Amino acid sequence: MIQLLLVLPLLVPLYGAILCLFCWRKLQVQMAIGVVTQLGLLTSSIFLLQVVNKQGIVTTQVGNWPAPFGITLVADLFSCLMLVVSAVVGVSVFLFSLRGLDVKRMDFGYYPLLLLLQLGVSGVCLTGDIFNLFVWFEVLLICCFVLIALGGKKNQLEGAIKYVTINFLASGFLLTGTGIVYGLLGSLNLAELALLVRSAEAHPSLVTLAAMFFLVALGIKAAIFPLFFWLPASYHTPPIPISAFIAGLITKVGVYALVRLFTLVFVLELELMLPILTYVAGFTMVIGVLGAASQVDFRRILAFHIISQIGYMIMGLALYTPLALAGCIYFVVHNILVKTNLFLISGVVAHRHRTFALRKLGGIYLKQPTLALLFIISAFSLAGIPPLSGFWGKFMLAKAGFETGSYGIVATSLGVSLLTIFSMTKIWNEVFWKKKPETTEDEIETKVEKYENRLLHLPVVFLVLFILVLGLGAESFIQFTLKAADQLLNTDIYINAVLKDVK
Amino acid sequence: MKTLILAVAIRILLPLFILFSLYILLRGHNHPGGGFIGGLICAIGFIFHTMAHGPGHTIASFFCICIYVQPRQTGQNKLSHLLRLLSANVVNRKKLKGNATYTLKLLQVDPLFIIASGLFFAASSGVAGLLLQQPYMTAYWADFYLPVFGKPGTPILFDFGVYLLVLGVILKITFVMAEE
Amino acid sequence: MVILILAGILLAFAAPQLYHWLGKYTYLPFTLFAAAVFVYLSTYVPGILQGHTYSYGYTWTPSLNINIDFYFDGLSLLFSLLISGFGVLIMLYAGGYLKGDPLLGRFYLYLTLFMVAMLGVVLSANIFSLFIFWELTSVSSYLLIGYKNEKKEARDAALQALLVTGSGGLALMAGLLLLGIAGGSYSLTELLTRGDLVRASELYIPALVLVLAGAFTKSAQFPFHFWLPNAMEAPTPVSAFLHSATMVKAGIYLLARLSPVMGGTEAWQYSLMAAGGITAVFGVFMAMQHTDLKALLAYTTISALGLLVTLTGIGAAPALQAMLVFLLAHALYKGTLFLVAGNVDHATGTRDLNQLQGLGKKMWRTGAAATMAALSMAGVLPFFGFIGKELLYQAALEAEVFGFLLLAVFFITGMVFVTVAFVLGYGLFWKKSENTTPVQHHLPPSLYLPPLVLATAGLAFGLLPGIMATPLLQRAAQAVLVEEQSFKLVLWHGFNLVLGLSLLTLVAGYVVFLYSIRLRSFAPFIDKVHRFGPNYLYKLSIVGLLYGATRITAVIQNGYLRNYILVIILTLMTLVTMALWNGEPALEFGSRMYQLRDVRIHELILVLLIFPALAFLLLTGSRLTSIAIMGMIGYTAALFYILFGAPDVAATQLLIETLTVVLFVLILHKLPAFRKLVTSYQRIRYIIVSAVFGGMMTYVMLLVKQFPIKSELKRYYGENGYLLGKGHNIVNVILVDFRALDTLGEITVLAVAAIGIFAVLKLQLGKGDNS
Amino acid sequence: MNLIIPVLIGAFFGVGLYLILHRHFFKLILGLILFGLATNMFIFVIVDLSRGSTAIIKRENEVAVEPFADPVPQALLLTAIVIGFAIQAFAIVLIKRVFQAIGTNDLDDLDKTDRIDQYYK
Repeated sequence: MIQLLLVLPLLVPLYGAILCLFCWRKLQVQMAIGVVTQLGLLTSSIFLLQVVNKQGIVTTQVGNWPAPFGITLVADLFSCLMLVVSAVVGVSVFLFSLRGLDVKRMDFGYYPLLLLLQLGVSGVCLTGDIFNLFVWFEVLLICCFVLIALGGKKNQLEGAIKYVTINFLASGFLLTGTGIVYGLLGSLNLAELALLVRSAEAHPSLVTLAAMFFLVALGIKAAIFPLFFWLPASYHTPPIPISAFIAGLITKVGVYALVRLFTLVFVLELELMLPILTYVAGFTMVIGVLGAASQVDFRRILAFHIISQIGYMIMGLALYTPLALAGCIYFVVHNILVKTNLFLISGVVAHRHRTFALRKLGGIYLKQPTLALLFIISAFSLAGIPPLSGFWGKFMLAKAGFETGSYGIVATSLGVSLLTIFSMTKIWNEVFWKKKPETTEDEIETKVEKYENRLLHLPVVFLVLFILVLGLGAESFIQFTLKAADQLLNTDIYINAVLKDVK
Repeated sequence: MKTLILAVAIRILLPLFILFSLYILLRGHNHPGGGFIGGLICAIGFIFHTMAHGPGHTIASFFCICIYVQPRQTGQNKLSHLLRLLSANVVNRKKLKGNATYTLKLLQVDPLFIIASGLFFAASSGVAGLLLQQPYMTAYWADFYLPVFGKPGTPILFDFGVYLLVLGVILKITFVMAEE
Repeated sequence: MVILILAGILLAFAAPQLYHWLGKYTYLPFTLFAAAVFVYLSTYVPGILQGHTYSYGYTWTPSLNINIDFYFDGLSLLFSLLISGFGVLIMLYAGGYLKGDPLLGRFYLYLTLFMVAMLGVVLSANIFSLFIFWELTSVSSYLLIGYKNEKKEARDAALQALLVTGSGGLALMAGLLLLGIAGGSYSLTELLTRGDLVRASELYIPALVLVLAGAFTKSAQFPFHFWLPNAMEAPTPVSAFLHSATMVKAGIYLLARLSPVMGGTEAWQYSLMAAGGITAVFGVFMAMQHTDLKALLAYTTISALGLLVTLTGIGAAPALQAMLVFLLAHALYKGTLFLVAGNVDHATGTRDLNQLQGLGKKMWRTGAAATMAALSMAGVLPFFGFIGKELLYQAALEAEVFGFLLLAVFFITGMVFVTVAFVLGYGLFWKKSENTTPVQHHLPPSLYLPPLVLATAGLAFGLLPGIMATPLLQRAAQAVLVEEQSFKLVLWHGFNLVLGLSLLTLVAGYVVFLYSIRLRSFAPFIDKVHRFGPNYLYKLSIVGLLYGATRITAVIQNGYLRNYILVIILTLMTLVTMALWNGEPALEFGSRMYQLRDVRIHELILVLLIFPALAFLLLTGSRLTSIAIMGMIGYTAALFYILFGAPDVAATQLLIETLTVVLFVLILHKLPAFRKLVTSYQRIRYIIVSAVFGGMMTYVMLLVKQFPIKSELKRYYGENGYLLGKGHNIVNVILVDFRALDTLGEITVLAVAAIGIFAVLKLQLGKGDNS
Repeated sequence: MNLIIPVLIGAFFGVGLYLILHRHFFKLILGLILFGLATNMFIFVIVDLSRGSTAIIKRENEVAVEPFADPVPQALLLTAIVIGFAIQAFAIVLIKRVFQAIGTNDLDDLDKTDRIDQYYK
């Protein structure tokens, strides 16, 4: 049963994609397959989450080879949460793209690519093997490459070049890091590596050396300072469903991998790593939010904001207490939902007004009050206004920071959250409150377009519901994250769960 | 590069390429080789063919299936129509030549389908384990040897999937590039 | 209580729909709701008066110790009654004031949300549920100030208010966190008993500073006051409700609430007295300069808030009593005056004092309310304001420190209050003048009743202080001081020093009033000075922030891929250096020299071939040559793989290299010839970086190779490759069996690449095809 | 060899990086390929190299007899090579498309997506 549940998050999108490939020319069928797949993925991840919540960490040895020799799939609470959230985001992006994407792009494999991207995400979250992690990252990345370039418009291609080059280097470093780890420790299984690293024979400085390669490689993927350049260059170029999905999810997968590796394997010389991470977190926050403040394009503001929010997650990792890690996990989940939603909202706006430029937009407050409400909930949630979801993450991090006496980073994080409010209200001001400039032509809305617009609201409402639940009913979720953080820090649980057959 | 020599040579060489690639695929479990290399070799054969004859010709001669179709008659439901077509094409194919009620139709096999089936075989080779309450991709081997083929087992199926996929991928890329 | 709050939130979000249904009667459900809250809260009065306190707990987020707990004592009840009572009147008033406005539904949404949040602030027994409601008041205030959303001034003022109170809110959050750590609890009831513990903690001073920052921004203390006058962009009911009677007093409430916990130290006293004193004097000074009715009221409000903070800072019993009495009195008369200003604005279309005169005939009801409120403000005998002022002076006279200074502050503010009272209560309505301002329309009862009610309340409290005010205020003071209080408010204290001071204030105020026009001529000068005040600094910092952000971003995100890569590589090199710096196992090159001899001749030839190839690759200008060299390097790599026992890898490398070359040749004719794009300076820089990077990778490799690998994997695969994996070629067995999942991922990547190449080449959307 | 090959791979890394840092599209691709090759060889070389012996169990044996080459890096390497190839192929095509669409071969001309828009134009 568990063996099935653990591979379902991989098999469901994989088979969905295969079926979509078989039905290459029939878009309607692809859509139907997509819907079924997304719902299947969501259900199976929720089941898995329940099982893990009840039984603790579960594992399956792919190919039935005992632990360090085959590839192990491991699900703990953190990875399950990631799976569930990515499935939720997948459902909503999928709903959005049914009406929010041009047919030409769909004709060229949008749906199978989306599903394979989800396969990559599931793979990264579930794998318990360091090389397999690399492989799934590549699956996820090449899907991103193609999706970003899909359509071949000028700025898409420009963005894609930077994205591809920098991420190619990142993959190279990831591979190099894996090589060093294997060369030093002679194993690839994360649990066994965790054991070996803690043994007396490991050389701390060499393990840290490998950790640095992973820090840079995964840092590029997670868009931390000073490695984030590809993100603002590319995330705002593809059509909205694509940028919403990638922007919402992919950087956080990088954060996931960082958290996983730096709590499980690279735990030596923490007195060197944690200050580095703290500085990285601080700079990431500040530079990201400043970048967002400087932009005057709906999507670009959101894109730069991703970086700043990544800073908070790294801060959670850098503080390295259960509460801080719980805050980090909470932040990851919250941010995936909120960010995707904000991107989708920008898509709804642009669907009607055909632009993302702040100066050309306006007057939505009066014309589309529902959208305004949906936006302000998400925006204030991102800015961490209580009791919306962003607040809890911020609160947990700040509390953890004070408890460990890291006043500087807490002050930075609070200051950054003020600037977040500033740039979110900038969007609110310009897009919603401001009168629409008369220079731009008024959009003519046919009945069909009105209907389409309604449909586009659906996924946004869906995500806002999650955001509200996450904020108002924070308790059960915070318990989850605390438990997940506990699992992360008590590596013995993980090691025993994976290597139980060996001993 | 449409030279006569290559054009003639490739007509003879292509079957050899395909056979050789299958051989590489099957020996892969015991000797250097395997699905990936086999698929590449097979694809290289087709690449030569494309270079010699152009992608249109390659597609027409290897990636098209001729089927006989017949418009659906009134009162005939979809399934029985399909079954009828199937039987016409598979069982009675030879007799249909010149039959006026059937028309010939070319069905192009996009390399994407090869890719998809390759992925399908590779992914499905592991499902057997799941069905038998074992972890995904648990290997199952037959108890007997086949000549040439060796011992059949799910890993061979997996390798076959890889073979197909690589073939499809290279073909797809080649055709697209050649059409440019 | 939680039901009421939830009902309020539901009602708030139903507001737009209700407006849709009810039209101009929309005010009804909201007024009724506020009244219901008021009545509900009133039921607690008898119990509280007998000295009971009530607390209700609802668990919400116990893992973080954040719960929705309510605590009813004198202080919270006083505030909550004030809020809900005002709420009734404002809800009624807004219905008339904004009649026919298309956004009225949303207005009620925000207003109700605000009222609920405000009740939450004063009733919370958990400092973080207090904080959550506190932030909600900021947000709803933001939305209310920006109510006229198409006006730029309104939007800017809203943003300013949000940023100032928001930053205060963040400081408060940090402060409360520290307080929670110092006191070991988030529960207010527990913290109230742990004042000594908190004050002794080393976190006390930072916590104090942060909490004060929160309270001061909210209560518009100097130098954070500037948002409040700008916030007058909001519709008048909002100004009356939020920005004079309730929200700005949240800061005062917080200070009063925490005074048993954090108060009593010198830091507390001095900072409060200083901030409050400066604000009080500054406020009245600025008030004198303005002729806009609402600005005038806003600055006097700031001044009054300053007085309240000062009184809280003094901390002695008489001062706190005075604080509570003055707070109530101020709320009553300032609320009235704001509503009066709104009525004047509504009826005449202007708020400029210079254009307004002789309104008394047409708007006598409003005028009557204004006069009563003005009398209270001036502190004239039968009104409640008089008692407030008496107590104020009393508190100053009994203060332990700075008594004289305080007296001066109180006197100056009192004097200007009298002047303003004259301006509003007399000048506007009853002063004889030739040309009266035309009144465009008559006011409906919903507009004149609320100010009348408030003004009358001010009179009633003044006339019957013992019945109306004393008991509750007594309990409230008890809550602040944590000891039994018995004070009695009486209207008449007899002839004493305080009365003399009161009279003197009145006279002085009248004199100032007579010369007020002349005093106002200072305004341009003051304006000039004030232009460089905090408001200017705020604008400067916003502009500076935007400018700085743009500059920094333009430098960091400069669009040049090579710079990005350079930064990434340098980061990696720095990090690796940090990891290896002083690290224990360093490279022992000397002892491994013998390995140099371990080279076979054909290997050496291969190596020696590659170096010139690399050099040639760098130097060549021909594309075809470079492709050929690339191919050659690839094939050499394949040879290496064969030499070191990896035939599968070699075959794959060989085939892939071939394919790459083919691919290259296919696209080669599409790309133009090389151009020299890099300057020689850049070239040198790149060469250095590349050489160091290459060297670093070599070093890393040698360092790692220094330790023999102890791989269990190799042994296991060697033993079981055939027995369990049924294959002689271990590599293949690993690929299709041991680690088949990797291969599955790998072929997925291939498939996606094929789709990608297909899509990129075939799908070329033009400008017109937008999503 | 254990000393010389790392130097060689270091050279690959260095030259690859140097080519990537150039602004020309073509050199960028060359650099990427070389960089990929370097990382691949890195994995292969990081363990002990063994001459002449492969990771194939001899017909007559049931288990592999030392010395045999470590099969793990080889398997990893195969996966990495294929993945690298897929990405390189995509990159090559992408760069060709960029050149077609934008008409430049200078990477410095591609700074439009990073440029901050002016609010008022």
